[in-house]
Amino acid sequence: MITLLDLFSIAAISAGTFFFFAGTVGLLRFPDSLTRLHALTKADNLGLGMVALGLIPRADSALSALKLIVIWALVLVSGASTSQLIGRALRRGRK
Amino acid sequence: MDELLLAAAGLIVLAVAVGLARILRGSDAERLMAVQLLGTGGIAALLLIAYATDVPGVEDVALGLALLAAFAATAFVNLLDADQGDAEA
Amino acid sequence: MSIRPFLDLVLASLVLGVAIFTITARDLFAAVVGYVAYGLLLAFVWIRLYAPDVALTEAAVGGGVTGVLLITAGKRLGAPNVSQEAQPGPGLKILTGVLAALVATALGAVILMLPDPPPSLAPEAAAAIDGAGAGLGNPITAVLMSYRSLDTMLEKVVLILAVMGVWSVGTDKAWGDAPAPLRQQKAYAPMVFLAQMLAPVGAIIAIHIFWTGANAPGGAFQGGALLAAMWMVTMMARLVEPPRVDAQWLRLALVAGPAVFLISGLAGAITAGSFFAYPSGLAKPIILFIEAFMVLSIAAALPMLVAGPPSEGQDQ
Amino acid sequence: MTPSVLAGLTGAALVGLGLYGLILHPHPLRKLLAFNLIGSGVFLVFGIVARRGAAAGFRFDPVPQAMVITGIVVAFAASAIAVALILRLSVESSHVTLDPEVWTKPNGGDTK
Repeated sequence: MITLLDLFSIAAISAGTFFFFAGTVGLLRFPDSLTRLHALTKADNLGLGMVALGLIPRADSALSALKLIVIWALVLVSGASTSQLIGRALRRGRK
Repeated sequence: MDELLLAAAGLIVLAVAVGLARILRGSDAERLMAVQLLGTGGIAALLLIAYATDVPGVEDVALGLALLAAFAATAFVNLLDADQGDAEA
Repeated sequence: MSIRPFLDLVLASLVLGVAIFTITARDLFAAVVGYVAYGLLLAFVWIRLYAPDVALTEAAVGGGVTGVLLITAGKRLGAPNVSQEAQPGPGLKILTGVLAALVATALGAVILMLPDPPPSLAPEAAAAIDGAGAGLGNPITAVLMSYRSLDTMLEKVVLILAVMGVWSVGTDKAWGDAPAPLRQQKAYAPMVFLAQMLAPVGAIIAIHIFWTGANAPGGAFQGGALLAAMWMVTMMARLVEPPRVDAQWLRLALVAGPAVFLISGLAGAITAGSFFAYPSGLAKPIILFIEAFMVLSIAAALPMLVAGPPSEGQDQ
Repeated sequence: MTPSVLAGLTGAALVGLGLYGLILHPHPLRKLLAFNLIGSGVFLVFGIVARRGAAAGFRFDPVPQAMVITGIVVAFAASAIAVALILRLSVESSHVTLDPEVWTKPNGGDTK
């Protein structure tokens, strides 16, 4: 029996999986480091975000759902900052 | 439904595994990116597997992993540009 | 048709692939990056073995903090005086390869021929948990704090001994000073921002993981290691500097865990009849009390081990 | 093949790999890295014993798992001491090697 919430989960998780694939393809196929960095951030932010979003309806408790959101937020903050730092290191000539 | 979650986890692990090829043949910065992708994808796969197989308390493990991935990335970036000299001009 | 065997196979080959990369990588930085990835992957293997506690410890201590230790050391060692090393000849390589393969094969054979039914200490542990460690939902924590409590206490002592060992390797003149900072220059804005965001949130998560450790995966080791990681993040952003090694508070924090553990053990000898026995009914609060101090000690010891011996001229 | 056996075999292979790196790498930090690889392989082998020993209502034997947790922390403490020794060695001698020939050569300290 598939409910509306299940459909939502499936859609969100599929989207997340797609973004991970997009990130990987970008990491492998893009021409230089900065564009690869760009591809990576999509996988980081949207891939995990969509998966977490899709799992929220399936969480047993409000606390579990909150943890999913915190995990996403953590990855967002650290991903954005480290990408900035990696980009800076790249600009300054460290290949 | 559980099998679907597992399949998604398998696909993400596969994607990340292919991305790890960057570790093998890339610059230091790109290796960092690949590890970052591994961390994020790993957390996603971990959550999916945990929800599919009912391993208890895995959210806390994922929370810890997210924190550690951030810590390791900070440390590597710190050393990646520490030899670049001065602070932000 | 389940997807699980496929997942396990992918995971195992990934672990082996990254391990091979770590061994064969040309430079140290690449090898350490590989090692951290390896620690993360190994954590997933532990999850598949229903060992989330070990997974978290492996990722935190085995992967993250060890990786930071090695990369910091590599930086301090500097590149120049490394390149002159002679590479081993092909004969030695083949011989070593054969030896390593033999050892691995022998171990693998042992694993395939393990006795059936497997020997297990689980019943004894269960009995001990029902007795002294009553009230803890997480069997691992119960084993660590009750069934094998002496081991856990001594392991904290090992950490203190290691800190003493690292400190004593420093030069005589530097004694009492602070270890060298984890970064030469002033950190710049994004790094500072990251540390400022990460450290408080991380500290809450670390305490949460310690607290749930009584009933769910987590515990003093994992919480302490995460707290240590957060302290190191703030050190890397130069928000705080490593403390002087003769600072009173640092030494108190280092000793607090084993000391409280030992005192509780002795108190157990008087009130509950045997060394490290907990009075019935009070076991859970006492264990949590001891663990709180262990978290403090671990959070103080791990960064000091990474920061290294006191270094001259680091007096603030 | 069950997940435990697979993980155990992975552990065995890791021990072999680590041993290879430990013997062959001239750089002491790489040796240390390889040594840690051996350690994690041993933990994995030990861990599947925990998984097999499921009894008394557990999904695993908690005793080996608890010991692995302790072991990981002790291994880190040992690594930290090794790193401190390596760093001091390089400061004192300007060498970063464990090669006995460098140390026994009469003019060993000045080959640079």
